[in-house]
Order: sequence, then C-alpha cells, then structure tokens
Amino acid sequence: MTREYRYLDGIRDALTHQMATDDRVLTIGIDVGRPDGPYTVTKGLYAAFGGERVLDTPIAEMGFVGAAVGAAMAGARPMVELMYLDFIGSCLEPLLNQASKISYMSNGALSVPLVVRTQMGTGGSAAAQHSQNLEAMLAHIPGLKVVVPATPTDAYGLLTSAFADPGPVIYIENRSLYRFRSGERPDDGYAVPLGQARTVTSGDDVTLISYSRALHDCMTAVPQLQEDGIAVDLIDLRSIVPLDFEAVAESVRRTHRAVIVHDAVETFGVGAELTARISTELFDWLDAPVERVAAGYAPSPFAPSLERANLPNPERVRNAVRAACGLAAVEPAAA
Amino acid sequence: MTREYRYLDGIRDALTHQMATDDRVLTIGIDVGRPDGPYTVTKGLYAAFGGERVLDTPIAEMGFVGAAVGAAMAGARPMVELMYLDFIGSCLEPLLNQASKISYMSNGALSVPLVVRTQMGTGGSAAAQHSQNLEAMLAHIPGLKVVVPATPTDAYGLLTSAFADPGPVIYIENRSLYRFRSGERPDDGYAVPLGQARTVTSGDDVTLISYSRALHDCMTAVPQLQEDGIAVDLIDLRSIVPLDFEAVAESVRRTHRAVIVHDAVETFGVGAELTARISTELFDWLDAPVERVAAGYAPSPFAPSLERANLPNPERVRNAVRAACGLAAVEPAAA
Amino acid sequence: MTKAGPSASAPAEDDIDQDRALRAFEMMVTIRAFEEGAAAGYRSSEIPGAVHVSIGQEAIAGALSVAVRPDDALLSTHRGHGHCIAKGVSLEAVWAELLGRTTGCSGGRGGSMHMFSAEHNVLGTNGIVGPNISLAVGHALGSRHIKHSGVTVVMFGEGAAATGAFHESLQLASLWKVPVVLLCENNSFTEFTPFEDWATFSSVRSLAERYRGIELLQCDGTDLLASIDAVDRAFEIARAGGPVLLEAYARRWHGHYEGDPQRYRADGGGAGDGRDPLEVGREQLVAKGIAAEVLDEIAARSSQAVDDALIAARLADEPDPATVLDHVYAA
Amino acid sequence: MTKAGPSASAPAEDDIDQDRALRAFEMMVTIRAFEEGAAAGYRSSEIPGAVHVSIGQEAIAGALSVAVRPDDALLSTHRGHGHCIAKGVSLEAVWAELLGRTTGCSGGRGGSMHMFSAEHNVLGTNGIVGPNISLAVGHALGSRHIKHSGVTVVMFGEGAAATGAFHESLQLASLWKVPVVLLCENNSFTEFTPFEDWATFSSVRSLAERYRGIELLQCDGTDLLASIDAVDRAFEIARAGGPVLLEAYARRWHGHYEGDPQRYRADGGGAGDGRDPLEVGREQLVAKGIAAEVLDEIAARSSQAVDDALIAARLADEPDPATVLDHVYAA
Ligand SMILES: Cc1ncc(C[n+]2csc(CCOP(=O)(O)OP(=O)(O)O)c2C)c(N)n1
Ligand SMILES: Cc1ncc(C[n+]2csc(CCOP(=O)(O)OP(=O)(O)O)c2C)c(N)n1
Ligand SMILES: [Mg+2]
Ligand SMILES: [Mg+2]
Repeated sequence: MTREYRYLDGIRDALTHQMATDDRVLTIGIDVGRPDGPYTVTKGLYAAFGGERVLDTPIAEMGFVGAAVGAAMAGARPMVELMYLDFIGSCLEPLLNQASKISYMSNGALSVPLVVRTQMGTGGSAAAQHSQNLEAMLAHIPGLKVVVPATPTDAYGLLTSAFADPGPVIYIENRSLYRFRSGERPDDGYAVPLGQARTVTSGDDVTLISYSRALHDCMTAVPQLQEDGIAVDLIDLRSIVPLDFEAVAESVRRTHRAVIVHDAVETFGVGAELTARISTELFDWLDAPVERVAAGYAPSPFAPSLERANLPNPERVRNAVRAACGLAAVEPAAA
Repeated sequence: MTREYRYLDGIRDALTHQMATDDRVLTIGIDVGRPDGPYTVTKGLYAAFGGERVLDTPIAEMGFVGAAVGAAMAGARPMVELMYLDFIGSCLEPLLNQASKISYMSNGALSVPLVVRTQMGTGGSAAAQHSQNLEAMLAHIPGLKVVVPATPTDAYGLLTSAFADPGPVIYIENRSLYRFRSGERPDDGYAVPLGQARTVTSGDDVTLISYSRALHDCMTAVPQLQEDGIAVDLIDLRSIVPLDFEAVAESVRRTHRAVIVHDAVETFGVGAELTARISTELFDWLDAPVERVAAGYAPSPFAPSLERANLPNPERVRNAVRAACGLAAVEPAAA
Repeated sequence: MTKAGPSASAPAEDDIDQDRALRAFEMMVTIRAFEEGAAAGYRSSEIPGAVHVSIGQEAIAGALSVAVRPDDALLSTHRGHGHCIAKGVSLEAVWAELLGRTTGCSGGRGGSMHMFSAEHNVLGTNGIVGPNISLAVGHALGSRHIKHSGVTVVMFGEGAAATGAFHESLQLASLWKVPVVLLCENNSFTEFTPFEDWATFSSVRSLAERYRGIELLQCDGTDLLASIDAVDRAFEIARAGGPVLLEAYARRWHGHYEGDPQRYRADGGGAGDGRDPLEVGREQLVAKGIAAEVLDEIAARSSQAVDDALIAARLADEPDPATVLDHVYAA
Repeated sequence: MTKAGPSASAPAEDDIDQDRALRAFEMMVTIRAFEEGAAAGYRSSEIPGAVHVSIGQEAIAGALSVAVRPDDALLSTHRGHGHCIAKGVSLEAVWAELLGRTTGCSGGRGGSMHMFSAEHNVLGTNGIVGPNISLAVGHALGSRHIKHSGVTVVMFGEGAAATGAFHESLQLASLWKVPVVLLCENNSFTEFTPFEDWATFSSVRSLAERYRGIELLQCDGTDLLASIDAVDRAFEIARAGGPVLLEAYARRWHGHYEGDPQRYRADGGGAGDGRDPLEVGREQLVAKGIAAEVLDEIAARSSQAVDDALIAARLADEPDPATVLDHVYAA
C-alpha cells in the first residue's frame, strides 16, 4: 500500500475539485493566484481557473475577508485564505460581527456560505506572531464552525464539507503537517461530515482527545502507553464546532478517564470547555481528574530551546495519561 | 449611611484622579474629549486637562488603539477607550500581537503600560453587535490582564490598579451597571489589587462564582437560597486575568460544590476554564458536578422576549445552585 | 418598490422624470413620517434599544428609491431605516423590526441596526462602522461572477472615511473594478463631533482620488432633483461595471441617537440654517408644474401609511422565547 | 552608534558631509555583509525560523544611520535587521537574536521579526504588516508629551500601503501633528507580487496627499547621497514637529524570504538591471575625493566585524527552558 498522500495534497485536491466542479467557488487571498500560494496550497488554481476566479489581494485582510463575506451573500462560494491564523487580529470584524451573525440576525433568511482557510502551527521558531493556535477564540463566537484536520484524508474530506456547509466555516490547517503523508488520495468529492469525531485507536483504559498537530504526539504516545499496560481510546475531534461530545462521552463512560491534548495555550483553550463538559456531564463516571496537556500561558518564544519547553510532546502526553491512570511519570515531563 | 455612589462615578473619579495626579496619563478615544464621552464616563476631563491630554479620535480603532500602545512604549500612561467591547473586531491586532507580547518578545526590556477601558453588557436590546461579553477571548491571550468590576468601589479601585500595572490591562465595564449605586466614594487613589477575588457573602454549602453584571443576579439569588436553606459563599472574581483561583479553591474545599455565572456565552467562556480547574484540581473535594449559568450559544437577539430567554437571571442562578445541592428546581428555569 | 413602499402616483406618459421625482418625493415624505414616528416610539419606550433617525437626509433615500432596482443589493448603516424603505421593504416590516416582532424584516432578531430582507436584497443595516463597505465590494464581485444583473449600493456616513475598512475597500474596488455604488452621506457629524474637528481632509471623495477607476461624484443631498441626478449617474456608472463614490451632503437634524441631548451642538440641531429637503423638493415639484394639492395629498397619504403600518406591526407577536437558539446556523 | 555599530572613520574637520557619507557607506557595507551572512545562516540551518534580508536596500538604512539619533525611536518590519544595526544595535546582539541566544537583543525570545532594544530605542521589528505604523504615530505622540526630545521613525514596505492600519495612522498623524517619520521602502515587491499587479495607485505617498500637514518626500533608495539628503530632510521635518512620509525606491535582490525560489520573478532576482547601492555609494564617495583604498579598508573591516560578531554570538547560551514563562508580564 502506498502511504504517500500528503496533508497539503488533501487540501489542494479538495479545493481544486471544488473549483473545477462548482463555478461559484472563488479563491481569494494574498498571493493565492499567480504566485501559487504562500505554502503552495493553491498551486495550479490560477493557471486552471484564471484571475476571475482566483483573486490575488493586497495586504488588506479586513477588506478582503469582508469582501469574501459579501461575495458569499451574493451566491458565490468564496474560499478566502488568511495566510496565518495570527493575522486574525487584522480581520476579526467581518467574522465576529458579520459572517457569524448574519443568519441569526436575518432570522435565517440569509446565509454566508464562506470558507476561511487558514493555518496555524508551532514548532518551527515562527515566534510570537506566527505561532498562535487560536481556535478557542473563534469557537467562542456562535455562528462559526471551526474545523481542524489532522490527516491528509481528513484534510480533504473536511474541506469538502466546509464547502457544502451553508454557513461560515473556519478551516484551520496545521503547517507543520503540510508534508505529513499517510493514506491514499480519496475519491473526488470525498466528504467527512463536520462534527463527527474519529476514533484513532481503541482501548478501554483512558480516553485521549486531541486534534490537528497534537494528535500526532498522541499517536506516538499510544504504543508507548500500550507497553505501559494502558489501552488508549484516542479520539480526533476533527472539528471544534460542531463538537462531537457524544463520541467523547461514549468513550469516557467506558474508560472513566480523560486526557486532552492541544498546542494552544491551556488557559481558556479548547481543553477547558472539554474538561468542563466531561467533568460535569460525566461526573459520576470519572475515576480521575481530567488532565490537560497544552502550551503554557506565554507567547510563543523564538529560541528552539524555549519553544520546545512550552509545547506538548509525546512524553508529556504519555505522562499525563499515566497520571490519569494513577501511574507515576516515566521521566520528568518537560517544563 | 448614604448609599449613592454610582459605578459610573467610580470609574470617572478614578480616571480623573489619575489624570490629575499623573501628567503622563492620556485619555484617547472616540468622543471622549469635547463631547464628554459616549456614556459620560470621561465627563469633565477635556475641560480640566485640555486637548493635549484628552484626545478625540476619528473612527479608526486599529489606528488609535495601536497608537495608544505606542504612546505607552514612549512612557506615557494612555487610557484608550474602546466604545464597545464588540468593536474589538476592528482593533484586535494591536492587542493580540503587539501590546500583549512586547514584554515577552523583548525579554522583559520593554513594557506597555496601557489601560484599555471598554464596556460590555446585555439586557437592553442592543442586539448582536453591541451585546457581546468577550472577556474569555481576551483572557486566552497571554500578556493581557482582564478586569471586570461589579461594584462602584471596585470600579474605582480596580481602575487605580490598572493604571499602576506595568503592562496592558483590559478594564471591562458593564454598561448596565453604570447607574448602579452602592457604597461611598472611596478615598482618592483607592486601589483594589488585580487578581484578588472578593467574598461577597459567606456560607458553607456552595460556592457561587461570578463577576460583572451577573454578580448582581447572584446577589439577588443568595437570600432566596438562604430561605431554601442553602448558605452561599459568593465570590466576585473582579479580574479574569489574573485569576484568583486560590480564593475559589479555598471556598470549594469547604463547600464541595460550585456554580459559575456569567453573561457571556457558556461555550468556551470563562466558566469553562473555571469549571475545568475546579473539577480537576479539586476533584476529590467535589460532591456534585460544577454548574454553569451563562448565555446560550447564539448571537444576542434584539427582541426583548428573546434576549431575556438567553440570559442568566436570579431564578436560573437559584435553580443551578439548588441543582448543585441536589434540590429540584423551584420553577422551570427560563429557556 | 411594488406593494412594499409607498404607492407610486400615476406616471404622466410624457414625463417620466416628473414621475420619478414625484415618487422620490413620496419616498422622502414617507421616510420623514416614519422617522418622526420612530423618534416618538423611542420617547414612549415602545421601541427597545437605540434608534438613529435620518431626518434631514431624506432626499438621498428618495433619490435612491428611484434609482435602485429590485435586483440591486443594498447595505446600510445604523441610520438605515430610510434606506430599507427606499429599497422596498414594507413600512410594516420595518416598524415590526423596530418593535422586535416576528413580522419584522429580521423577525425581531435584528433590530434597527440589523435589518435584512432577502426578498428585497437588503443585506443588512449595520451596527459597526466600516465593514458594510467591504461586504458591499465583495458582494458586487460575487454578484458579477454569479451573473446576477444588479449592482450593489452601500450607504455610509462620512465618519466611516476614517476606518481602515473604507480604505481597504477602495483599493479592492479599484483593483477588481466591481459594480458598486459607495454612497456616502456626509451629514457633517460623526456622533458628537463635527467634520471639521476630526477630518484633516477636505472631502471623503478626495481620499479615493488616487485609486484608478473609481469615479467620484458629489451632490447636495438636501436638493431632491440634484440628488436624483447624482444618484442616477452613480448607478449608471456602476451598471456600466465600475465602482463609483458619491458624496452627498446633508444635515442631521436630530441627535446621533434619539435621546442625545446634543450639548455639543452649537446650532441646537434641527433644520438650523439648512434647507429642509422636503421643502426644497416641494418647491422643485411645484416649479415642475405639479399642483400643491397633489403634494399635500401625497404627504397625507404617506403619513397615513406610516401610521397604519405601525398599527399593524403592533398586532404581531413577539418572538417565542423557545426559538432563541434557532438560526444560529443557516439551514 | 557608539561601540554598537561599525566604527566611524575619522571625520575630516572641514567636511562633515563627507564624514557622514562615509559612515553611511560603512553602514551599508556592514549591513550587506550581515545580510549575506544571515542568508548563509539560513541555508546552513544555523538560523531557526524565517529570514528576510534587505540586500539591495542598504542605502536607505545607511542614510537612516546618520540621520537618526540615539533618543529617536525606531520601529521596523520583518525585513529589519539592517534598520536595527543602523539604529545602533550591536552586530553581535542582532546575530545572537537570529540564533536564539540569551545575548540576543531580545534575549532569544523574539527572533528576526521581533527585535527590540530598549537601550537603543528599538521598539520592535514586526511580523505583522501595518501595526508598526500605528504604534509609531502613538509613540511620537507619547514621546512629545513626555517631553522626550526625539522623533519616531517607522520603516515599512509599499505593501503596507494597502492596510487599513496605514490609512488610519495617516489620519491620526495628520490630526495630532506628531513628530514621526514614515519611511516607506518601496522595493516593488510585496511577497511574490510586483507593485504594478496590485497597486491601483501610482505611489504610496500619493495616498497621503489629501491629509493636511503630512509632508511627502521621495528618493532613489539605491543612491546613497540622494538617500542621505532625503532622509535628512525627513528627520528635519519631524524634528520641527510634523509628520512626514518618505518613499524610498529600491530593489529587493533576494526572495521575499530566504529559500524563496522566486519563480514569480521574471528578472530572476539579484541586482538585475538595477544599480547596486554599494557601487553607487562607492562611486559617489570616490567622486567626493575619498581614496578607493579607504573604501576597501572599510569594506574589509565591516566584513570582519560581521564575522567576529557571529563567532561571538555563537558562544552564547541558548535560553534556559525553565525561563519559558518569564516576562509574560512586565515587572
Ligand atoms: C467600528 C465602530 N466604531 C465606533 C462605532 C460607534 N459609532 C456608531 S455610529 C458612529 C458615528 C458614525 O458617524 P457617520 O459615519 O458620519 O454616520 P452618521 O451617524 O452621521 O450617519 C460611531 C462612532 C461603531 N458603531 N463602530
Ligand atoms: C497583516 C499581515 N498580512 C500578511 C502578512 C504576510 N506578509 C509578510 S511580509 C508581506 C509582504 C510585505 O511586503 P512589503 O510591505 O512591500 O515589504 P517587503 O517584504 O517588500 O519589505 C506579507 C504579505 C503579514 N505579515 N501581516
Ligand atoms: Mg455623519
Ligand atoms: Mg515591498
């Protein structure tokens, strides 16, 4: 079996398929067109579909994200690329007060079928302004859906569903996964429904919940934990909104223990909401406190020595799971 | 005893005192000067201190909040007013990527002694774009402090501390409290330290945690709960960052039960982090799941009938506390 | 405007211009009556939330009403009741929205600052200054792409000229050459601050001068016929495919919001030295040979229509609290 | 510049201009050597993260270095190594920052795009396009208020002219009349897109024309003497109290970032048809009567200083992981 389908290809192929099969789809963003995209995700689109459908923009995020909202209201299916999720600082308004609220404010009469593709990632010394995992911030805004693929085929399938959704979907890639390969190219138009978590490994001892890059740390930890005698139910959330809490609950009712792992800052992060819901809704099922493994409460440092110290890694995951299972840490967890 | 000090006066007096005693303090914002402020909070400042220190701005939040960050770096002590917290959409960047990170990125060599005064509030049909309680979004950004006064004297004392802080502080007023009166005018320069919660009422049956407007719903519920035979430890957090978790923990270790109340949307809100910490750090002390009372996951509706249905109120607080204590609801809680 | 707006008077076969002017006049007086009603509704607390009326600026909406077509799209501001009515939303639906009723154009969920009507291509009044302009530029782009025939018009105040969103939108409109009418109502007040106190430029349109391909127009927005000419011209340019910015000058008679004591205002508000667009329009129509009685009749009829619509709106239900979480997501 | 920058050559008593030009030349060649080293450091993976070099634009930084004073403040962009060096940050501190070492000007926490030096009033290079301009305008305001004597200079690329932050900042600079130098390096590329492909205006400075009180200048940023004149003039205006925008044209020889294959670039990058500012400066100085050997000596010395600084930087420690949560809050 050829395991060589890249995450980046998953995104690009799904996007290209949408462009090819639905003339309403537009690609909008900085250098997405003629230059083939900052991370080559949009490679080939300009050549194939031309400047009318693939629009390079100036550095005007407030304007062009807003414009994409408007284009969606006109019946187009715009995909707007926000080069880094950190740049949300420049264009929160059209998402916070416009796209997310228009269905509600119009009593359901209008909709904003918009896909915002963006990427986040830590680990490459991109430092404070290019390393933020801000998915919780967006998830706190009712009306937005927030999608966080971790694998090449999910990248494909979730993007397909993002385009099919009648409302605004923030599709957050993880740039440290762009070159990650696994699985095979899905069939054209392959879709993974939004809000449906995926069980990555099955086990009855502990529920390990993650998404995006951090999922891969969990996948590394699972066999080690198996050796520790712990069978892990590993869940990839795949989207933060909608949140497949049922999948989580079903698992925790079996395992009685839960650990949540993400790259975002722990405090007020996605793990907070998950921990809260597990702890309250499954209060009687829990045998141990829910553990969180996440970044410390600091901007992302540049120096590799510091950046490493502040991020989840398989060792930290392993120790958190061991803690949830009442076992001591195998070695002192990093910072 | 004259109980007539207004919340608005608390803010205005503290600000005026800072302007009067520290020439470095500047007041910047839309209509804060000659027009005396959209909510009259800055009334009298322009007359007293002139246009050099009280600067009316055009509708350019990205520019003038950014400018305030720069002014702080120059050694001024700017207070910039963001008219509505909802308008953060127009100026997240200077807070997300600049003010919050400059101390860290400069290795502590530089600081941004900035006070951002803004206000939030629900309950007056201000609708989707003028009713958001977005404190959790800001609290998720390391480097910002987030202050949420609930009373006139705290409004005064916390603002004093915000000015004394060497870093950026987001001071979030609640406009539905502007005319709320209680207590007496504090002494000039009265300070309430950031990160120190206040016990409003003492009791050993349940810990009730709130802040800003919602605290008043809790205060209304406490005597009713007393009649229900429940003695409430009511805690006003006063600031979200720093979070006085020690005060919460001390209380929950006594009461073994906790309820959190805020006006913000529940999902991914401040209550999530609090619930998570209480549930995990005090796992062995809890006798019941932590309850959250907060707004439903929707934009704020205009119609009073809808808005009422989506907000915390004393009845919902009472029933949540009763639930935490194993008692049935007294009457069906609103929506 | 169909049944929605005020009824059109019978057109004189040979004088379409006169007919259009009459219809625009009727729109003006209708909006005036509506806004006076809204101001009263605020005072009596019948309307919840904030109310921003456009009294003094009606000629622009009047002109808009005869230039805009059903398949054109409209975006507006916090001061947008008149624009929605001009775009064809029924008086009753606007009233009901202000009252927070199910029959409101936004089903009571939106309110004065968030009025939508899919049917009339009203894509929202807006409580935030700036983003409507970006949305409009993108809407025009999308609209053109989807082969929708209309143009997009966005109303904004001169205060929006300070926002980055305005400037970024100008750049995009110019780059993409989209069929958008950027219609700035310069009423010389931005909340409580006069234009000359904050704007270090002479006119809003001058800020767009340096972008290629944006045509720039201006007019006296208190002059009905001048406004019709200018707004017509703006739509003509947009229909021909290109972006256009029209700056229409008028006067805001009332406060920024109802209840605003306007202490900042030396002239005390009201018509001041300015001309009442209704008076101007009336004189212009009389000069065109319309009988004064016809105009009186229109005024009376409009006023009656506004009252009737309010009465009807009052009969509608408040939204059911159980529906509060509906429509967060589009179906 | 004290010990920090390259050492100044002995000034000819009677020819201060010549001395300044020589110092600016030395700065240019120093920055060239530094940037070539940085590019190599990226290729060898010695430098973590992204690297954006300013090769081709050094005359502007050279001119900056002789116009800016210690108590002036500097804000810059992702392409800011040269500006920091020009402002007096030592080569070693800049190197060490790029390597993520404790002796870096940001202690290794910031990196190339976030270089600070409180000592030299360097208030940050910036990874986000736009906000540095707003910060600078506010800094100039604060600075004036606190009676600090200097002016604030902010460097930005022509790409920033599209941002709302730029336009809002122009409006505020004009309104507040602050002592700020807005120094735009127009290198005709915004990442991978040539100016003419996106900008529907002729020049960045033309966008500021309509704001009262902002003086507008331009220069050939590959011409050392022209750059010195223009930058001097800009600082003079700012020192006199008012805002000024200088647009300096130059060429970006390298990719947007190191490693950029520049497939979008018809001319293949490098000097192209453009002039090498180092060559131009050299000819100008020779024409001023400076011996070629003096210039060669400066070049050799600068290159040596850059190498020495790198060697020293390498000796420094990486930050201690245990300190990762330090400095989130100012002390
Ligand atoms: C981004 C943003 N900042 C501030 C406000 C508050 N605000 C509402 S209307 C207004 C003044 C608008 O003035 P103008 O654009 O001239 O429109 P007018 O009220 O005169 O119709 C302001 C500042 C807002 N709604 N949005
Ligand atoms: C708000 C924002 N959008 C996009 C980017 C990505 N980005 C980094 S540099 C750059 C191009 C800048 O071009 P220019 O301003 O001309 O500066 P130059 O690189 O030529 O020095 C872009 C788009 C960013 N950093 N910030
Ligand atoms: Mg106005
Ligand atoms: Mg450039």
